Amino acid sequence: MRVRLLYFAVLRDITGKSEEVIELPEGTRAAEIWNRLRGKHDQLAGYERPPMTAINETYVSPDQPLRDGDEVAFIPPVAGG
Amino acid sequence: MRVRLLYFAVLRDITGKSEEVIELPEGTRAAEIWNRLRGKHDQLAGYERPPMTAINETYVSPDQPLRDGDEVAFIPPVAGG
Amino acid sequence: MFSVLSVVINSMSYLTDAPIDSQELVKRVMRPSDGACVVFEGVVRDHHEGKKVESIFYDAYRPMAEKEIQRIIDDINIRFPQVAAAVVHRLGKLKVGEASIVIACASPHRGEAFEVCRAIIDRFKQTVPIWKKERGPGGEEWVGWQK
Amino acid sequence: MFSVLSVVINSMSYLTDAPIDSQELVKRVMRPSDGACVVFEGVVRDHHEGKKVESIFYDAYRPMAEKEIQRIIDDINIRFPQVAAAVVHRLGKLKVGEASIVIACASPHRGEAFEVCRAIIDRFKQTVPIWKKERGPGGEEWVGWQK
Repeated sequence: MRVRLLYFAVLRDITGKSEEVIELPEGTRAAEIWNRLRGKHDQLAGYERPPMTAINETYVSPDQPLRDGDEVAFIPPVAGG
Repeated sequence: MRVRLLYFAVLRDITGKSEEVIELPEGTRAAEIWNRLRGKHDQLAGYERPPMTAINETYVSPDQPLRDGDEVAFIPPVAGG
Repeated sequence: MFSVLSVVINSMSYLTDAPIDSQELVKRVMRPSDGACVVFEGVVRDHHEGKKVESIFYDAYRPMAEKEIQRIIDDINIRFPQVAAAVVHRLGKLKVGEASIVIACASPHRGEAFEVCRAIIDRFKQTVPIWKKERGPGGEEWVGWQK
Repeated sequence: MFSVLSVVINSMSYLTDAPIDSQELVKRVMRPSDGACVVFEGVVRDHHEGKKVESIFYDAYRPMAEKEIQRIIDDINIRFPQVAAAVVHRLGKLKVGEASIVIACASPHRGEAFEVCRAIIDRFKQTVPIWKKERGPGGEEWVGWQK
């Protein structure tokens, strides 16, 4: 399956991109994608648990299995207002 | 002694004036002036205790003795804001 | 013997006979260190205790009202030194939708700005010698005075 | 397969790239039956946790932020049906003194207007996917992210 990953704020700075489409085995969870990111980027190594996770613009558990076509965003600590 | 009485809002409507200077025995209290007003104006008859009382633009007890030159105002229920 | 006319010496008065410019009040209180501004506007509404209201006439014991408002501001300045507050109350005849009072409170953080804005309007309504006469289809009435 | 571009269908968006007109927000919420309007302005201040701040860059997950704000407004409408609330958050680079968010709440009585205004900003800061990068003499930093 394919999911679209969106990167915002500090995560955009760290990954150097605002989004990418990745190929994953059926049923992969957002938490597993987070672990891949941690492996790639030293600045994330200390963050064992992902920040808040959104699938298709809604907050969900990072352990929810993903489906083909999902849009996944890890939400760093928000600071609006 | 002489004191100046100020009438505001409903009291101005009832007395038909906004102020007057009256001659009183030394040591008269605002509460006594209130009683005189009640005697004169039927609409005030039911109000045994005066409303809040101000002497020289400061809230005081209506039982405080007045002094020559004082400016006395009975303050009907306030409704600012 | 009697003060001829009580004049507000400060150039800044808390009372006005003209429409209130709330933006001007916000500008007056905001400092570069402020992260929050809370503004309260009291507005003439079209009803009161089940009766229709068309306009309100606000009357005041002006010099005493100025002093009472100053007292409220002074107390706030002591209790909340980090908050800057401004207050203006309008007098005269106001139509539905017009602001009778505007209070602006600026502070580095929002908590005190909310708290102070609420405290000022609550206390204002208890002690400041201002009165209102409501006019509606049924005639006029001074609010708060039981006939 | 993927939504091409998330477009806010409503003509009314909760996000803007331009300075916020708080007077326009007040006008939008006020009804003739309202006696109170409480406005909260969040403003860029010149300091944060002891550091000097010169400007802030606000970023957002725009379509999700719009939805989250709508969710906050919907909840408020259910809990406080008598209150009318409007919210606008600005994005992009803001200087000290500029408003990042304005919330206007109108109600027949002041109690709920204060309560709702406070509830909206408190919840906004917890869930709406908006981020800020502070710029000061020491460089730039995403607020809330521990390095």
